[in-house]
Amino acid sequence: MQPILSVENLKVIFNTYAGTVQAVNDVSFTLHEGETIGIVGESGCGKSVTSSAIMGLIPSPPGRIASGRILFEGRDLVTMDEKSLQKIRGNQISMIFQDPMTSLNPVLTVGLQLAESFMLHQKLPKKKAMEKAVEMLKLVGIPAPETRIRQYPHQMSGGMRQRVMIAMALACNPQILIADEPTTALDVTVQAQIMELIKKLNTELSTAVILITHDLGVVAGMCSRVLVMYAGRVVESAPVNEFYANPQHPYSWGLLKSLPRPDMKSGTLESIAGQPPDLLAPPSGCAFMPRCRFAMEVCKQPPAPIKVTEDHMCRCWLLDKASPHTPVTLFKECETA
Amino acid sequence: MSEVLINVQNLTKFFTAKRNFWGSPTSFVKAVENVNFQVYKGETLGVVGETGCGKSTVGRTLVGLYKPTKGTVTCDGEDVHTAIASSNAMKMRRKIQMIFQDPYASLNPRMTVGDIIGEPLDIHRLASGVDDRTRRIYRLLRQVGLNPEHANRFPHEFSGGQRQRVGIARALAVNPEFIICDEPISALDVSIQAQVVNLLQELQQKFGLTYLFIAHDLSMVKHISTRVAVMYLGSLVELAPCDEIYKNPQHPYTQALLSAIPIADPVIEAKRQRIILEGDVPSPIDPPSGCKFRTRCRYAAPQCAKEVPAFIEGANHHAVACHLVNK
Amino acid sequence: MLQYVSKRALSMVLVLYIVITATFLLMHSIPGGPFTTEKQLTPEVLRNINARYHLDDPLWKQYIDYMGNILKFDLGPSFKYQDRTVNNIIADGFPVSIQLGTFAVLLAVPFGISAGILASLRHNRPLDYIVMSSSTLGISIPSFILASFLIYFFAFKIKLFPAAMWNGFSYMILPGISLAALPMAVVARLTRSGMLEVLSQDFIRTAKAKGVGKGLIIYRHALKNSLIPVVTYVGPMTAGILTGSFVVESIFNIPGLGRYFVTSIYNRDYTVILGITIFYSALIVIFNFLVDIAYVFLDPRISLDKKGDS
Amino acid sequence: MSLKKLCSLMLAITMLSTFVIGCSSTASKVGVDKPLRFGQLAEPESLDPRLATGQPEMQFLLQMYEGLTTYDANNNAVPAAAEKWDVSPDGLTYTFHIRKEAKWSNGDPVTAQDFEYAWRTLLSPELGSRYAEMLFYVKNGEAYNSGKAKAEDVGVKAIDDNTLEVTLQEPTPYFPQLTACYSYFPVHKKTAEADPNWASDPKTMVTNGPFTLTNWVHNEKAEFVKNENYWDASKVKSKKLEFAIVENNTTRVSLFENDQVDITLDPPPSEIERLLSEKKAVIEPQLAIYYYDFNVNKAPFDNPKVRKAFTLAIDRDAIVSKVTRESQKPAAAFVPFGLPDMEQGSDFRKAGGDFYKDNDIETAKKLLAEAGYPDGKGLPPITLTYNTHEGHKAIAEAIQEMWKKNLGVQVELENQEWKVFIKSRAAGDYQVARDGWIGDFPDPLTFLSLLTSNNGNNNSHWKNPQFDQLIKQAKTTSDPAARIKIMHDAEKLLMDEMPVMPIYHYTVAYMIKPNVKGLVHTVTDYIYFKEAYVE
Amino acid sequence: MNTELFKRVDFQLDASYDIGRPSTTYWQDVWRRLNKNKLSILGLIIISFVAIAAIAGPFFTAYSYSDQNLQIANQSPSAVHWFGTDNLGRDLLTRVLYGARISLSIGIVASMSTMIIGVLYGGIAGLSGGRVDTIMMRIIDIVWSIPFLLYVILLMVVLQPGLMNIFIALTLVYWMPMARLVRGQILSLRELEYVLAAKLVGASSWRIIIKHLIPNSFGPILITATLTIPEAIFSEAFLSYIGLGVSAPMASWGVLASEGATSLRSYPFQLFFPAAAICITMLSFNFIGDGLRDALDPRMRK
Repeated sequence: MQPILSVENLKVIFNTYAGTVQAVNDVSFTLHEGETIGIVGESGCGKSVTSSAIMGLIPSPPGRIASGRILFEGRDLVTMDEKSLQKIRGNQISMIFQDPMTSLNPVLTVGLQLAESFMLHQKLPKKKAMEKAVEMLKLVGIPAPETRIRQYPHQMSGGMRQRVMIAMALACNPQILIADEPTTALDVTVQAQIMELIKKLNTELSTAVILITHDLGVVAGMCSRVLVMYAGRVVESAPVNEFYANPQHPYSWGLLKSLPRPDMKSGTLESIAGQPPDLLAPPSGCAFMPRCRFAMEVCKQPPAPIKVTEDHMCRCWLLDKASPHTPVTLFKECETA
Repeated sequence: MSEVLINVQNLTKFFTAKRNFWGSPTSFVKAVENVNFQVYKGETLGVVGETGCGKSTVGRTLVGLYKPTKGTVTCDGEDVHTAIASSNAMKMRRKIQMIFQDPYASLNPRMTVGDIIGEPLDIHRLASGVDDRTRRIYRLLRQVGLNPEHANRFPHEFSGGQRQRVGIARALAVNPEFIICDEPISALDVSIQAQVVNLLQELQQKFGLTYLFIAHDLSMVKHISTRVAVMYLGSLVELAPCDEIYKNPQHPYTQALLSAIPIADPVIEAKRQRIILEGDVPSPIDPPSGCKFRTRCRYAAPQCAKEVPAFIEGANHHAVACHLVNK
Repeated sequence: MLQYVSKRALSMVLVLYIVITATFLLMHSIPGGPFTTEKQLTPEVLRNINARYHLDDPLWKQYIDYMGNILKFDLGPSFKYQDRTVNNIIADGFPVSIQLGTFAVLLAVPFGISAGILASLRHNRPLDYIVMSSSTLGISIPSFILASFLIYFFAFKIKLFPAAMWNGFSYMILPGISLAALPMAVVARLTRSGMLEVLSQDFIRTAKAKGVGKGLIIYRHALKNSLIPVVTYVGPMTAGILTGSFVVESIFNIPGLGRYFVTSIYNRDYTVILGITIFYSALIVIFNFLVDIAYVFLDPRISLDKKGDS
Repeated sequence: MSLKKLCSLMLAITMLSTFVIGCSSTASKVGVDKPLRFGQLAEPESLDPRLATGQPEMQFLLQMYEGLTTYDANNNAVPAAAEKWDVSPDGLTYTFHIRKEAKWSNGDPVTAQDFEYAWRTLLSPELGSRYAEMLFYVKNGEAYNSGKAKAEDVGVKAIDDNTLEVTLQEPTPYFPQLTACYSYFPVHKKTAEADPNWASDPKTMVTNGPFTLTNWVHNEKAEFVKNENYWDASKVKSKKLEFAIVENNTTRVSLFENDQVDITLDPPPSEIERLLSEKKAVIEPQLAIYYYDFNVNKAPFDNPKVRKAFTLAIDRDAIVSKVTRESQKPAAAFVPFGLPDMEQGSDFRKAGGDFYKDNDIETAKKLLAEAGYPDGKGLPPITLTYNTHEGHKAIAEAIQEMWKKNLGVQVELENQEWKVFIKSRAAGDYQVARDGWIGDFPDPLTFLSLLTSNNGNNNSHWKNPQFDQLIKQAKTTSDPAARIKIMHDAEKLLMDEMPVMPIYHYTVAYMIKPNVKGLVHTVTDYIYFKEAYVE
Repeated sequence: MNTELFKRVDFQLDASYDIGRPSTTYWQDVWRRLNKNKLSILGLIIISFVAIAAIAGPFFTAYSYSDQNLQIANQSPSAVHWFGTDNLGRDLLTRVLYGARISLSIGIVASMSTMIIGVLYGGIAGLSGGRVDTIMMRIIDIVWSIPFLLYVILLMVVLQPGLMNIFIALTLVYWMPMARLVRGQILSLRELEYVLAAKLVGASSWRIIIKHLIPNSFGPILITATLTIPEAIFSEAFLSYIGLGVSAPMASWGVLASEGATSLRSYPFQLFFPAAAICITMLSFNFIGDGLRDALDPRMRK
């Protein structure tokens, strides 16, 4: 099957006063229709920059896409002109953001902000667009949508606002929905509501979803594929079941182990020591090496992506043919430590 | 169980929401209403609940940042608020300390890390001289896993996790007995969260500290706490030992909270049946009558609208405020 | 809303009352009176005059009488212009100040906002620097200097406009520019910084992600948000401009209220000082009120009732 | 350059054409259509002659009204509303015969009753006129004003419609000149009695002068048209007068140079040199003196020698030629030029001569040494107080420098806001203060009586019984020669004591277009537009 | 492949890591950002130049500000008198240089005193809160509603014109926005967690003000103070224009300009030089203020 989106060797850099930051470095992945992939990583790992790059929203200056292609329906979004991009944004690819409070315009009614998409992309008159807006609000489960469309964002709760964001993103029935940490700012119960909603819409509308999150729990319930990013690179990518059952990268282990599980005995949590790297001066080899308890001399050189299985990729020297260590035993070692 | 350190009785805290022309309040935000609990020496009491449930207000009232509208808080039998208002305030200040949520807002950006940690030492005259002060600061930094050489650096040079460590060191500087951790990890990355939680546990063992651990993240609370209290809209709905509450949640709200936690296992996730709460939390200015949770409760009965459910302790030190459970 | 308006009206009356009282006392405490003239009046003559204007009453009685008259909207007779009342003077001067002021505001606000928007769109590019530098220049030239140079060049050197007086539109242009230069510059700067701030907000990113074009982003999403600081400034500024500027009015010999205000202080024309002060303060207070109302339209998050408390 | 030439050529052509038109219209004798445009100094306080006080009102009233007498171009009082008058031998009773043809602007005849009414009401305590003092020359005027006499006791009486009998308090030889002053103007009795606000609106004003006011935009402009009912209307040339009311002197120059007015007064000193050289301004003498008061009650100015030393140590010539630049006459005495002496055509000032040499540093130093301050040693710092004004400031700065240089004395300048200044000057709260006086009527007494002990305007607070006696004599002596002699003696005494330091005799500078003709400007700064017109 | 390469390295980690970048204090950071703003640097250079000229300049001119020579009054700029002479034959360059002293000190003193009063008033209001705060803010509202001109003129009339009184008059006008600003800052800062933390360890109110509140609101205060300088110079010029300037023969730029304005047609240079001095200085201060605003804005960090 032809992927609807394929990102190839994407490289995004930011020029700051202190130097050049490689925010995204050689990231590649594909997305198929109806698929949900999760991009996981800590803050600053480049996951949000990747999504901004797909939307063509890298603030420039200071940022720019240094190289790579983003193919959407065979067209490269990187080289596309602003006018054509505008036709795609919100129409074929849309996005929801982390903080629904700041991401909605506080001075416009929810209805207008929703209807705007219809007016823009489907060239509907305002009245028609407003009717559609009501429909959308109904779809995302907002009660009394007729009165809600006349309200302003501040008159709604956080969960409600995020529903509005989702309604906005799905307004034109896009092929791709990018959800950038859609639940981080929300309470657990609301988070569950929103996740259910996205899952439901994903199956009903067969929209492909890129879910960006730091929460491996969310990924487990939502995604079919996982991409783990660290310091601007994808360090591991695998189907979701494969990933949880058989993680290969020490960073993935750390992420999984540092999560307390309700069924787990209490005691000391496994944590990843140290701090995320300074992207201005990343380690020359494997970026994770300074925090990796299995680090080897060879890790001072950049690791190449290695295929564990057909669709399981990992960037780690441990998987090198020459490596005397088998990751699985190490993973066990790390569990008992 | 061991000795009671903190005893909270009928704690109520209202904030003024509106005033009339003459400046008298006309309506209140009922942030905390009639909360009772004890914290035992050496334990960690987790307090969970969603945004606006009053858990942070409880924490801040406990340390004396807010004056309670009603009710008392005692520490070792001494009333905290009276003590703070008295000339003996310093002693009480030294007993109870707090770790804050936002690692960026909780450190003064114009002070060096050394001065931030040194401030309590200066105020309480804990150091016998400049050298002693430096030595103590270094020791505190080492205790929280930081490099003493960084005492001369400014907060903005540190990452979130490290700042949170500085905050912990500041709280430790006065050798407190009781520390209120007000969502200390919610602003941190996953891998760092575990580090901070481990550090807190380690320090607890080392210094015999007592914690009140406030969080909205049930999974971490479970991990660190001895007992867990669940709050909803200003009221305590359930309080029980940790394992008990996870194995046997009784209040419908607690059940919903637990079921909402995503589990990092696709196999479990796929099988899980979630309890999804409908709607939003009502406004604390005008909370529902009777049981505050009844508007979103699956089991709500007419009785729930009429009577405020009593907070009754059952077997296994398990206390619940629910008409359904306490029949 | 009604409750808010009545509350606000009450506090406006209170503010005005205190302003009147303070001005009344301040005014009577400065040396010299309305009839202190170079040619000293004989005591008998002075007594007659004081009797005519009730200035021989004790101060508290004058104060009470004055307050009573204010309730009847009677601001009393002018001491200096003996055939005229303060009501007359305001009725004569204010329409002129309004014409000039409106012209200046119409010059300052639209041009200022447009310049500010342009600058923000070309942030850190030549156009931005040009707008910023010229608007900084605008707030750097005292109006009497600007007015002098404008007359020098436009009235004498190229003879495009009359040098002074008030006889129609062509007479409005030079004073209008002199009066508008500063507010225009301030508005441009406020708009620019407001726009820059708004353009970096998350919801602008949302709008972009929706595929909204640049023009619509500015017009629909950014402008309203960024106008709040501008409105805060424009309100009192308009009140100030409408009541006239002494400098511009005297240089261009425009019969507006500003000149009366300043000269009344020099003349110790008590009733005129008080009358214009009351009028002016009322205008400021009303414009502040209008600004608060404007906020509500610009920003639905602000509610009038809450503002009244602060 | 060539553009400039072209412009001047075009200007010349335009002027030529106006000249031709002007000629033809004057030839017709009906009047000049072209309005005469005047740059007025300030908004008049009132256009009721009884309430008016100063220059701005005067400029209006002189065109709108006519008194019993008026001034001619040689500063003489000549018949106006009165065609002639008789004086009783004791000089106390004047009988004015009012012209039968004198009419108000509404066609009513001007009667003696109008004058009687105007003068009596002006003096009435109820009206509270600020210039009541101007009519204190009339018998019982002061008494009535201060409530000590009744209205009927005032010495003004209409014998019949055309005969007005005036009894004076004391013989006043210059009374006919006084009646040319606006305070003595008549008021249309019927109008004024019916409507107390008659003078606030051109529509309700009834006047008897060559022009009537038709439009008055407060603080900006006023328009007059020729009064066809005026008895001497045939001599009135302009059909229309336009006054621009401009307080700012720089703006007045702008208007004049931008051809928005034809005549205007008092340009800023800094522009005068250029205006004179461009022949845009003329300078005429004025009956006024600019001087400094010494506070005679405070050391060191309680010593006449110090006062004299300070007086001698300034260079008036430099001040008038370089600072004020209006060709003022350096004053070496108190009474200005332009007042008649004993003989016909002689001048009081010229007869009296100078009392000291200007810039006489030698003598000044000597006097200062005699007073105990050799080379200024021991003198406390002197504060020179003036009211806030460009012109006063420049003079004060110049004098400060001269005293510093010539006497070695430390001088500080203090400027005060106008009314504060008047207050402190009148209260004697100063060391040296600026002062000035414009003559009310063309007689030396208008200046000399200033310094009598009880005069409210004697800001130096100098008291000299001998001087008071002389002034009293001068007031009551009816023999003109003896009177003049007494006044010369008084001035000599004054200059010996030097409570005031004369600086210069004023001139008045005004800008006038060369095509303005027929203007009468008196030494008391009265401007009559009656026969003036733009050619 | 070399098996050596695959030997595990010693893993030794604590929570800290070396901060490779050199330590920069807040103010170093501000300075760096200010440095990038070319207009601000230009402004800073010009102001320094004007300040040096004001302090040292008069020693290098051959004339004193009060030396009169009536013979050479109103001369156009020449090699001898660079800026020409005024109506009393004083060297205009010297007077402009002296004017710089007066105008700059007016600006600086007004801004300083404004800062002190504003910080005190706003600080007390912000910290007290409640009724006290309400009343103090109401007072500002009321004073704010009295036309500026009225009480400045009344003040100047009562106090009599002079340098000291210009300071007082200007301070009385400008302290209000400063007080509002400080109050706002304090109100928002005092709820911040580091202030709460200081309270919790028992810090006294004074300690909180001095160690925590003032250093952290110093940025906005500094911006406002910087921008008060040109405003005060501006207002002084206006006051001079309506005749309420400093005592002669001293002359601020405002006095020089308003004198020059009266002779614009005859001697345009008498207005031009003081006007240029005012405008350039104001321009520079405004550029610096703008630069500081950007440099101190926490959002611009990083």
